[in-house]
Amino acid sequence: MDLSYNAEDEQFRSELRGWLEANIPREWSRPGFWSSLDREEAFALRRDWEARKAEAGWAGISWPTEYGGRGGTPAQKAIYDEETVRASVPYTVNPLGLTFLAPSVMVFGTEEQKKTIIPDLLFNRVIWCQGFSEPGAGSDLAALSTRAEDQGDHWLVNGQKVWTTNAMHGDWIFTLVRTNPDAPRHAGISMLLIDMHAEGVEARPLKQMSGESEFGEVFFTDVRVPKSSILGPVDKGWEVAMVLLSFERGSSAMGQYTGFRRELDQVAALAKGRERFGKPAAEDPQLRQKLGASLVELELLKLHSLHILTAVEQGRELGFEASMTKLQWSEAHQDLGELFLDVAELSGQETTGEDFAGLDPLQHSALWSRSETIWGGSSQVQRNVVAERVLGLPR
Amino acid sequence: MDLSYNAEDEQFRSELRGWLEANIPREWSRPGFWSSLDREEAFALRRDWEARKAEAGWAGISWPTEYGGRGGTPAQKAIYDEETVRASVPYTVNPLGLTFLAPSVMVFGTEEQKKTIIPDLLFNRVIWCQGFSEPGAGSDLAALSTRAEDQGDHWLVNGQKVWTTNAMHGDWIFTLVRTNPDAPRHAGISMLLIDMHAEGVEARPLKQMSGESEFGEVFFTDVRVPKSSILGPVDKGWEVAMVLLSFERGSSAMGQYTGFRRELDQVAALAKGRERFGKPAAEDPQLRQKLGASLVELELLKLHSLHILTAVEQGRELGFEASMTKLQWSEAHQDLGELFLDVAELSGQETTGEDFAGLDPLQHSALWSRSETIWGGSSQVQRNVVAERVLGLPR
Amino acid sequence: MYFALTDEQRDLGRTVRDYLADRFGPEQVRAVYEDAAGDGHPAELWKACAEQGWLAVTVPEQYDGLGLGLLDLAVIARAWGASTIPGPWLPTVLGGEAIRIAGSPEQQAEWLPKVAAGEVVLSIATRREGGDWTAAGAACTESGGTLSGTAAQVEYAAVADAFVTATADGRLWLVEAAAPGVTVVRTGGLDRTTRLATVTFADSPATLLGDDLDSLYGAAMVLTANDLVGIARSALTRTVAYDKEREQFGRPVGSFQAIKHALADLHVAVSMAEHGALYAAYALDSGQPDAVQAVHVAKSKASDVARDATAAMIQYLGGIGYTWEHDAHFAFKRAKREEYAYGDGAWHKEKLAQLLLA
Amino acid sequence: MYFALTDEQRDLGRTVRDYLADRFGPEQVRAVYEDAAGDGHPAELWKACAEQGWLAVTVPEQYDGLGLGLLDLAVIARAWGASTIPGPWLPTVLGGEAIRIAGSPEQQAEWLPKVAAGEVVLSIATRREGGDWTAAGAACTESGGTLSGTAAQVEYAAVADAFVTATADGRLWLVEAAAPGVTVVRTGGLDRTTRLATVTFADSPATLLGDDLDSLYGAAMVLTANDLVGIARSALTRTVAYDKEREQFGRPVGSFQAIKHALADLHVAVSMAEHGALYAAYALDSGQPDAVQAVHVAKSKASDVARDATAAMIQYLGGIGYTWEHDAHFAFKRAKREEYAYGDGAWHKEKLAQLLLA
Repeated sequence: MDLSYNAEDEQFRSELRGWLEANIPREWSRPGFWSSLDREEAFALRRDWEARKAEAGWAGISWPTEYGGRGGTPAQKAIYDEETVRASVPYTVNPLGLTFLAPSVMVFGTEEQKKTIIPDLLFNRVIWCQGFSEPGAGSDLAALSTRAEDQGDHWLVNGQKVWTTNAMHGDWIFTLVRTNPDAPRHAGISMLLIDMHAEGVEARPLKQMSGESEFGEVFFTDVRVPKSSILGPVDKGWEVAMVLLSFERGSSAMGQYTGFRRELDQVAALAKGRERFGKPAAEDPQLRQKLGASLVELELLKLHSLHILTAVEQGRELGFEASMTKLQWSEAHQDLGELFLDVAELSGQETTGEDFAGLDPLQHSALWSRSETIWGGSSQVQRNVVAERVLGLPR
Repeated sequence: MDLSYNAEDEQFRSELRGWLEANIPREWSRPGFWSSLDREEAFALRRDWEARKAEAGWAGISWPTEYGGRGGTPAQKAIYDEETVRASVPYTVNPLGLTFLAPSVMVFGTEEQKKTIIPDLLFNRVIWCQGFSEPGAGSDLAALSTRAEDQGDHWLVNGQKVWTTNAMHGDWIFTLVRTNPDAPRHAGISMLLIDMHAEGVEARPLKQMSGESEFGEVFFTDVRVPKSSILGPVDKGWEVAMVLLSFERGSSAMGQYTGFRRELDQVAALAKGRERFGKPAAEDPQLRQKLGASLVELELLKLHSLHILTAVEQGRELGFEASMTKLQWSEAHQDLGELFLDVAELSGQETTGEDFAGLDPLQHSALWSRSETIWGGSSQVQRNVVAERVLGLPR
Repeated sequence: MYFALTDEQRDLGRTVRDYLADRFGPEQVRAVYEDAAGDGHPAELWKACAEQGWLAVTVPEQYDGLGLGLLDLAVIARAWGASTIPGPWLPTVLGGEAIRIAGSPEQQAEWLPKVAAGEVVLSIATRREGGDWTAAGAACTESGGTLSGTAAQVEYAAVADAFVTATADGRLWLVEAAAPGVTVVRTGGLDRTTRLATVTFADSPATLLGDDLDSLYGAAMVLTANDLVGIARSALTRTVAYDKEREQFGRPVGSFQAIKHALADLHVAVSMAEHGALYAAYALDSGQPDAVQAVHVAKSKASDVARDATAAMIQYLGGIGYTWEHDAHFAFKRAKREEYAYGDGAWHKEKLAQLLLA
Repeated sequence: MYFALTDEQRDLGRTVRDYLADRFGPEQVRAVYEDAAGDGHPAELWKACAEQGWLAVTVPEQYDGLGLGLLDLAVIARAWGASTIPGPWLPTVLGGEAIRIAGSPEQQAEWLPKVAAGEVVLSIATRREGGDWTAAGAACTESGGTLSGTAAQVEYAAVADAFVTATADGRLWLVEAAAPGVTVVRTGGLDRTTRLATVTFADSPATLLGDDLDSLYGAAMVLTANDLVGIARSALTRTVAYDKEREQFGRPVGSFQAIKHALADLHVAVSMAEHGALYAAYALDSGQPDAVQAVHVAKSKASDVARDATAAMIQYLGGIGYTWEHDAHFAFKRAKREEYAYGDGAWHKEKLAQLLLA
């Protein structure tokens, strides 16, 4: 075991840190800055920032240089995740495109697709959505019913997608559609790439219980999609999707760790500052236990990330450890949300603002964390995966 | 709601209390008395006591008078359970016979069976075992494979039973056996009554992790059982067993409550007396939380018992509430066992006696409570019952 | 000996539920919910409360009340929780209880008929932010018959006609909203089925009621516990119903054993919490020797189980339960707020430890 | 950057496991277990420990040791836990660590070669019953170079040649078992894979080692954590294996989703505990700035997960796991004892809260 990074990686870290310090507007780390902006304003700011960052060479960290990436090591990617969160860089506006689509295009894409899609992602010129879930197909993705009919020179797409991140900002969407309704469930599915500005595509915001609309719905009504706008072979979309989703597998959770750890520090600070029964809440032994427990789970998440990173660097087969990572971070984050609410107690139930709907970032996080054990494979689905694929328990 | 008992019930309570005070040897409530006896000695003492109690009319509290019972109300049965535990009366040596067999004989028995079996149970002259579980048939009782072949004038029984309470003291055993191996799983089973002193019956103690042998195994090798020694019709043993097990359903858990509540008081006293980090363990906020939590669950068990009792008195259909009762008491008792170990900490890990195997009653209880979520329908089986039979969730 | 509601109490519960189903269903709740700036005090519902006698339950008959007990109020509170009903019913009833418990005959004669008739809205303003709201840190200090201090998270303060508040010696006081020096500043709430405000008293003239803060809190804890078990039972029932129908992988979601077992455990826990919430009301009504213990048992279990049942509802409804359009979050957020109101599970368990170790 | 054992460490682990599988399997463990009156110190196993260098791991090379680190010891401790191995390996190694950390060169030269060669058995006798074993309440008081006091739950005291004990100022002392005033009274233990005793010192001559009780406890916590994760992993593996085979209702028990999910959660928790236990050893070895935090994380998680995994084993093996004849209770009871040894989960979480809130 040796947790020191090599000289090259440390060099990478120090260059990145220097660039971030020089380029991140100071006001970004001011508490409340981001929540003071309206959603559209914030989105535009984040989008521009990412383009600038890419121009300076700080994008596609682990992508091969032939695609314009930096060709960095997994360790550098982890350093990048850590440093950007630490520097209060806002989360990417293009997570689905960057994490899932780009590497999939590298594997399955035509030359044309590689040439257009990847650079646009690198410089954040096109925001991609993912169109997988449907009202009748959540955990059971293969139950999807959005149809694409072969009309000779184009596909005619009808159906509805739901839980679409960035639906209202999306330019394009990679979508699973049923191209052969007579085939068995997992066959007859294809992965289409659809221009969200095309006729017949309608995106609607989907309001969550936080009052925000992180997700949306996308409706397809007689949308004409060029035959070439498909990723991978016709009717092989399920296989493409499985490979696509596997790109999450090797990704470390260092970013989540760094972010959640900062939240824990904020909760600890709140506990010190907030009086309860005439004493600081931080002196409440029950809250102390929960603070300690949260620290345990987050530090273990960090170690798990290092373990994943090591496995990737050593070229070992990762298997289904992504399910373990997801369980660990999503459940730990949900517990952290509860802890915040316990510390804030009744006053944490108050909201602010003219419309009485203003949420503190930790309030928002506590509510949002309730969705994290559902999307991207619910905790129940992840436990099935761990039980069957890792432990080998019978189906 | 009115939790006062009526005058007749209160009269019953005061008579019982008076009789118990006059008749229970004082030394029985001395701490450590029971654990100071060897197992056989203790058993003999308990057996004699029950006979004396029956002679004084304090047996078969809720049995009809025609069978020699007192014909008491459910409330009187609950009072009886409460008062006997409170008075440190040891638990009956004949639980299976009294709770399950006696009422079943009243329903299914021949006149001859009623005339012999019930009085012997009332006066504790015959100790009954239950022969249901087998090595291959635990939660899945219907998988049993002990066979009884029809030899014209008798059944020839071969097979093995396990988890048999009182196996080493049993005189007779009511046993599920397969009388028709070609019938479907639940058909072709009969309930035989077998003399454990008969040739070919061998009982062996089964040592538990506590070092005690509360359970045993019973082996049948070419045992000849008279054709008349059957409860209910041939091949209808499954139905007989279901009715038999249902007699637990209406039984209140007042006895468990009273016993566990006393254990909790003992744990609380231990916490006050035991120093930890230079202060009484009772000042440890984590232990206080657990003490409070245990009190919550035990008091709710008591209320649940009153609820069951009310339903029985009002003649309401109980359904599958016995599964809820079992889950509540067995899980609460297991948590109480853990709480004791937490309070006692490392010193609670020490044992005493010349053979270094002597267990404190609370140590024994903590270990024993691990079996309580397994026998009599594991917690998993009970949750299935609650989910399917009470909530109506699909199988 | 019977541990159950009387037929009359069952009828009362049915009447309340029937009314709500007919006249104040999910749509009406949602209307209040969406109107965050509104007062959260639907006039029609209030009128019904008055007409049906739901504000008069524990008001003595001589003051135009029904002269019933906390157990009857508990029946209403459960129905209220089950349907996440907004409005100042609970704080008004509690205000009335304060006057009934601690007030003089004159004060009772002045206020209780108005409470019973729905002519006044009352609220409880005893909690000082960060203070020991149960006693020493109560909201106000007294000086020559006037009170000063600040109470936080006061329910429906903006529509209240008078506040019950307390001083550190455990005495209860009544301050009219229109009195000099009373300032009400609304805040929002995650749980929009209620309305919150901070109430400041500055040398405000006050009427002394008497010195039984503990009894008031006993009633508040019991009724909140009953609201919570109403929420919990309703959340469980809705989850079971949804999971029976919702199919994934070709079978109902509710046929998956991991979900079944979680729901079974919740059913046991909710049933126990129901027992506890009812018994605590009975115990206070009839002065049982274990009444204090019963209150702590009830609020502890109800707080924990409502949190767990509503969280399970969000999880086992899948994404739909997390949307604004679905009502699941009404229950989730109401349970969360009430978990902390009048002491959370940990607080009550500590109190129980004190009793056990005494 | 790599977070993994080295090939050499993996080889070490394999060697230990192979040896145990061949020469000290379940039968040998059971023999010790059944012989409650015996000393629990199998000669052949001890000889192997000496021959294989398992007692010499952290002993510096100049004292005939291997000069390796805590992480290498952790590899052995995990194997020890996995097979619930009896004998005084751990207390002897810890005694050696006390001398290595706090002793003078002369003391090291005198004792460490004997530790490495298996010529002495040492034990840690720092815990006063009910006292604050971490410091102020340590077992002994000193007077003119002699120690007096009583240490509870001392492992393998009856076969120890010398004890490491502590005074309230945090200084560590060495007392030979044969010294005047030393009394060893054996007690039994629920966990028969170790042996316990109460050790009393009465004006017993002692040698001062130095003042690093905290470092000794750091090593003790880390090695106990590794023993615990060994237990936990082994319990989980055995449960999974049994539930794959055991059929009820015509299908393997392990195909029931409620059990699958419980085992999946345990797999995640055990894996995390493994990370934590290894990292803590590395952090102490290499003096990482978060080493103290790492130790508390490791022992907290390991304590909790070993308790949960062994309890799950009892439950999911069904009745068989509750019998004396099955080995499941060896692991269950060892996990329970070690949960409390050197601080349980709650104790370590409180320490972590102190760090977080500092």
